Amino acid sequence: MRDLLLGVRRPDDALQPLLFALIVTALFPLAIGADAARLAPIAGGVSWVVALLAILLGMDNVYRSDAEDGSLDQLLVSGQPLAVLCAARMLAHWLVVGLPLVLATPLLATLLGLPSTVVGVALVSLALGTGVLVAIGHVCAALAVAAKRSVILVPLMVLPLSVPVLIFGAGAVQATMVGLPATAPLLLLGAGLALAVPLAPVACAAALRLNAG
Amino acid sequence: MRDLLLGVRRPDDALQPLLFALIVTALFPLAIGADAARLAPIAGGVSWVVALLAILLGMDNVYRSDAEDGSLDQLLVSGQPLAVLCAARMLAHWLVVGLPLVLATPLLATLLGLPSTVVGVALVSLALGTGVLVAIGHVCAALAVAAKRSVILVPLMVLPLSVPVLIFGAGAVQATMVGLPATAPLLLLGAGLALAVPLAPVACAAALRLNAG
Amino acid sequence: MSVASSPADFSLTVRELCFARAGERIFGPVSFALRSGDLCAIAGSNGAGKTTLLQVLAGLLAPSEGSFDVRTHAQDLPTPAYPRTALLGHLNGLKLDLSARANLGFRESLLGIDPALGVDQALARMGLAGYEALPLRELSAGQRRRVALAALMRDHAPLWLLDEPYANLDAEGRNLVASVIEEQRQRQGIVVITTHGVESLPDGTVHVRLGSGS
Amino acid sequence: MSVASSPADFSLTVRELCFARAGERIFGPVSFALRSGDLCAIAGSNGAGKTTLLQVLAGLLAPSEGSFDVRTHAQDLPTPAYPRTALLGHLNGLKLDLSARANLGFRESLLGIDPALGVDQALARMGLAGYEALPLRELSAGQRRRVALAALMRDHAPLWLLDEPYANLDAEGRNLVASVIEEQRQRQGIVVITTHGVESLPDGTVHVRLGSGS
Amino acid sequence: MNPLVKWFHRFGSPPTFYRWAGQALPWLRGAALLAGAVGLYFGLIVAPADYLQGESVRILYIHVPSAWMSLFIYLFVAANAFIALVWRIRISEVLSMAAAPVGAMFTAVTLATGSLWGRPTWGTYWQWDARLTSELVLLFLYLGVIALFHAIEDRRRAARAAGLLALVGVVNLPVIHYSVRWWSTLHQGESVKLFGESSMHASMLWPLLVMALATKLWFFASLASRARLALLEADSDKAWVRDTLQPRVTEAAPA
Ligand code: HEM
Ligand SMILES: Nc1ncnc2c1ncn2[C@@H]1O[C@H](COP(=O)(O)OP(=O)(O)OP(=O)(O)O)[C@@H](O)[C@H]1O
Ligand SMILES: Nc1ncnc2c1ncn2[C@@H]1O[C@H](COP(=O)(O)OP(=O)(O)OP(=O)(O)O)[C@@H](O)[C@H]1O
Ligand SMILES: [Mg+2]
Ligand SMILES: [Mg+2]
Repeated sequence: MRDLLLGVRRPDDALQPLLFALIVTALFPLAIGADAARLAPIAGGVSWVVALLAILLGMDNVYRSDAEDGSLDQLLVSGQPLAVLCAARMLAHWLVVGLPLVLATPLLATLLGLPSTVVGVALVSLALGTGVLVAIGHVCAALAVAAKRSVILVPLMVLPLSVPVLIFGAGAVQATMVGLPATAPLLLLGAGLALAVPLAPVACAAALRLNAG
Repeated sequence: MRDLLLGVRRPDDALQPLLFALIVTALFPLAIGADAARLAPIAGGVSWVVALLAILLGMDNVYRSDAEDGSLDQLLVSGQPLAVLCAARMLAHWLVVGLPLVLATPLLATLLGLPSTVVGVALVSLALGTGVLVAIGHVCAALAVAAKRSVILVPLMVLPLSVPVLIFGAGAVQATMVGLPATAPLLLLGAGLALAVPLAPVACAAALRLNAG
Repeated sequence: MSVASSPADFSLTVRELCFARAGERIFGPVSFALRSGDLCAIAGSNGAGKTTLLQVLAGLLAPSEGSFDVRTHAQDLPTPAYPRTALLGHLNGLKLDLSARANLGFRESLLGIDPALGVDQALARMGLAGYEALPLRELSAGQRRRVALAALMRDHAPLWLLDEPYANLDAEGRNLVASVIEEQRQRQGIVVITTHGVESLPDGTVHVRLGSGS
Repeated sequence: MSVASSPADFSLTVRELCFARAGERIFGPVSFALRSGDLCAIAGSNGAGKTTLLQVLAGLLAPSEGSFDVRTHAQDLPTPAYPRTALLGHLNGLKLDLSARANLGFRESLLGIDPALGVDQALARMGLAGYEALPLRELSAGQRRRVALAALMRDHAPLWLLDEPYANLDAEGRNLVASVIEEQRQRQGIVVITTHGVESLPDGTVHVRLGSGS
Repeated sequence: MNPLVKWFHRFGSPPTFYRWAGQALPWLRGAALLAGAVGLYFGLIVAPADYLQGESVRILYIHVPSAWMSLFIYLFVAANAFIALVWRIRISEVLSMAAAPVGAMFTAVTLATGSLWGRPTWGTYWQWDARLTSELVLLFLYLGVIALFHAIEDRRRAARAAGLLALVGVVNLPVIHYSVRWWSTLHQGESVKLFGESSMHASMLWPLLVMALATKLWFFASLASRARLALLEADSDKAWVRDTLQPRVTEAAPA
């Protein structure tokens, strides 16, 4: 299983998603203006959108590259439960893309002037939410494997599905900023993750079998 | 030449970047709150960031897919001037991704509550700026063609280089919003495009030759 | 249920098997029966459905008509449980960014077996000593195919499905394929290959010909 | 400068050619000379550098030592100007998402020539009548190779470089390759192929053997 | 042949460079340490504390030399990349790629010391000011070049591709600087300027200059050792590497 995880991506890739998140975050002050009074209120929302986009980038290739070099067939005939393989893939993806984003939250928050009282909630909401987003992304990527190569197709499938995640996640941050409790949206995100963890791998496996051959 | 353009992507792909831009734009009111007073001032910047990300999506594959199926070698041995082929590619990419984004500006602006007086400037700045961004993206994609597959590499190369485009582009919109003239940034964007049009194809061709074989 | 393994321990029976895409028949009906140690060569023109037949036998595609089954009576054959198949397709199923060693390690962890033959040993058998650590992108077409064969060699699945295993290989490589196939047969495995009839196959090979593609 | 085309009109001369990557020699030194109408078969084990040699001759890689040149004296040979080469690699250089027809059309506009042979005619010659409009993703391995051959057939470049042109093809397909090569030679073109020595080549073929990869 | 190219071919052949760099290395290191010690002693202990900023002003002696180096090294990388691409000179490929990580390091140090300094003086770690933003983008440019260099397996090809990117970046560098300045003046006045160069007192200026010299020496020392390593690694199967390493082994054996 360790090899399975390592086989997917190399550890030195792990810094790159972090950098990506940083650069994309830096785009907003550049585009919107450095005015702290204008940045701070939108900082929570922006870091959520950034996380979503960072996860989306390259989601298209998660299974497609396997299909194109024949590795997918090898996974399918390996006799291993496909859902377990899919779950390992998701975990690996989250460790490489999701976790760095979560860990970078304090830094990003500072860059955007997010009040330090909110950073904790932002961190928790991102930790839960990125998990759900990776799960959604993998299911969509598996579904898209048979489609002809088109880069945008997967984002188009994922984005609408991730709207609730975004609303609860960014909502939790906004709520804390105006002094409201963020428990409800965080609980909902947690529930989403609890649902996604068992269901997404199964859905993913089913989608891959559907597209095989 | 017509076939060259069409050969790259199919026309029905053109709708997808548009949809992507629409959905991502729609995410902002969801993440930040639909408060018009809060949205309107950032609308110009947001539509610029969205345009940049939409162009970035799949940039990685512009030349890599050619390298992986052997088409790149065919381009190289065709005896045609490679820079001209690269220029045709860029034009095709801009027609398929840039142009729809430009045409959709009024719609996106409405979604974000951008004042209608600014839409004209936003349109012109996007028309000029997306051209430069496509050019930068192609050069970076060509440079990365022999690299290991990595989701983030090309964005990591493109984003720092696109900072000026973003600043001038979003700056032009912001300036108009506060009643200042936007001629200077638009002229600078135009100058950037005028530089990119002859130079980028040559750089792109050099990068491809560097990585051939 | 018997403990001793005899040549009849294991069998693949294909009965009137057909496959159709969108109502159009790709191949079939085809019938044949194989037992432990058999080698079967599927011939047929380009587009006759050889690759498709292998994909059906591998369980990647569901047959449209007819059926096939893989049966075993022995218990002392190598793990894992039947009827897992090993597949070598037109595509090698390898990651070009990873080294041969990493690819074989990944395949090993995927199959969850611990073969007697080490990774570097298998690669050396395939004539790839010294190339273990290079990314496959830097190997030649035939060398990549050899990496795929090294991975196959370590996979003791009872049923091997090999799609043009001799393609892209030099004379020495083709001999290696023949000997690897022979070893699988010695182990009482079944081997099904597709061929365009250029290489000479051992006596006793079961020949199956698919009609030309519609 | 002469107007009539004679067999000596066009020549490829390779002198002590070597190619090295990161200081390590991949092949060479190799020397040979070919003239209009010649067929040259490069043999050598997997990793000997056959593909690399073709890439050097195609101008994709620069030779490390030695040189080669392509010379012509005739003026009545088909456009475009010398010394353009046509390359058929291990990879077909085709877009799987596009149909055979679209792929050939694209290649035509890339080369800027207007061959006498139509797209559908060329595909029909390659036995692909009825498959013109399907995306290549839905064709078999051999059918895809045939599409690449159809594209090649319409390319009247004087120098053809074919990397294992017989791979993945059935007997009929291999005959087609042989006849396409023969036509190119009739047109006074030069053909360089790589081979693993399984197919029989016509008399008069110039044989070049590369030493085994280090 | 161009005399410059001739010079590069003579002194840039790997064995020659390896030998020269090896001989220069201890001197460069020693000089860097000496200058660094002197600079820091006068900067941190002798020079007066600022009457406005107190002791925090002493970050200056790290921050400003690093900032200068971050820009200088980028130019060095780009200049070598240019030479490597135009005249295909191998030693320039090696030098430009050996310098890039050092430059990224100085850039990171500039950002870190700057933001540590910003806390007591501006009251915030970060501000989207023109100079700060362009330094951040410079870091990203460096990282992009390094990432590309490491993503391509063939070392020479990697160096040339990354060098081309660095060149594109150098075209962009002034544009970034001015665009950011232009952009930030649109919304707010020029950010706090604590002192211009002219207003700096001599007692502060000369330790600063000594530190600038120290960082430069240190850069060349680290460049020499990194380039030597890169050459050894790339040519590990070449005769000159065996000849270079062999005597040392036999020397060491009897001792
Ligand atoms: C993260 C924050 C900061 C960054 C990225 C940064 C970056 C830079 C850069 C790039 C330079 C070199 C400019 C050139 O030579 O053209 C520089 C110089 C300088 N910085 Fe900073 N800086 C930061 C914070 C600060 C702070 C907080 C102070 C003092 C309060 C400061 C004081 C100076 C001074 C005195 C110079 C040299 C004067 C000059 O060359 O004009 N910096 N800084
Ligand atoms: N992109 C590359 N980078 C580094 N080394 C390479 C690259 N491509 C090939 N090689 C090496 O060059 C040697 C020759 O490769 P080449 O593909 O020319 O062999 P070949 O004779 O065509 O073999 P085959 O019969 O397997 O096709 C091989 O040892 C291979 O490892
Ligand atoms: N993914 C697919 N979708 C639709 N049709 C397909 C697909 N793959 C193959 N076909 C069709 O099925 C037929 C059989 O293809 P298959 O790949 O099995 O042939 P094959 O016998 O392996 O040929 P080859 O000798 O060229 O490898 C072909 O006519 C092909 O057009
Ligand atoms: Mg087949
Ligand atoms: Mg080859």
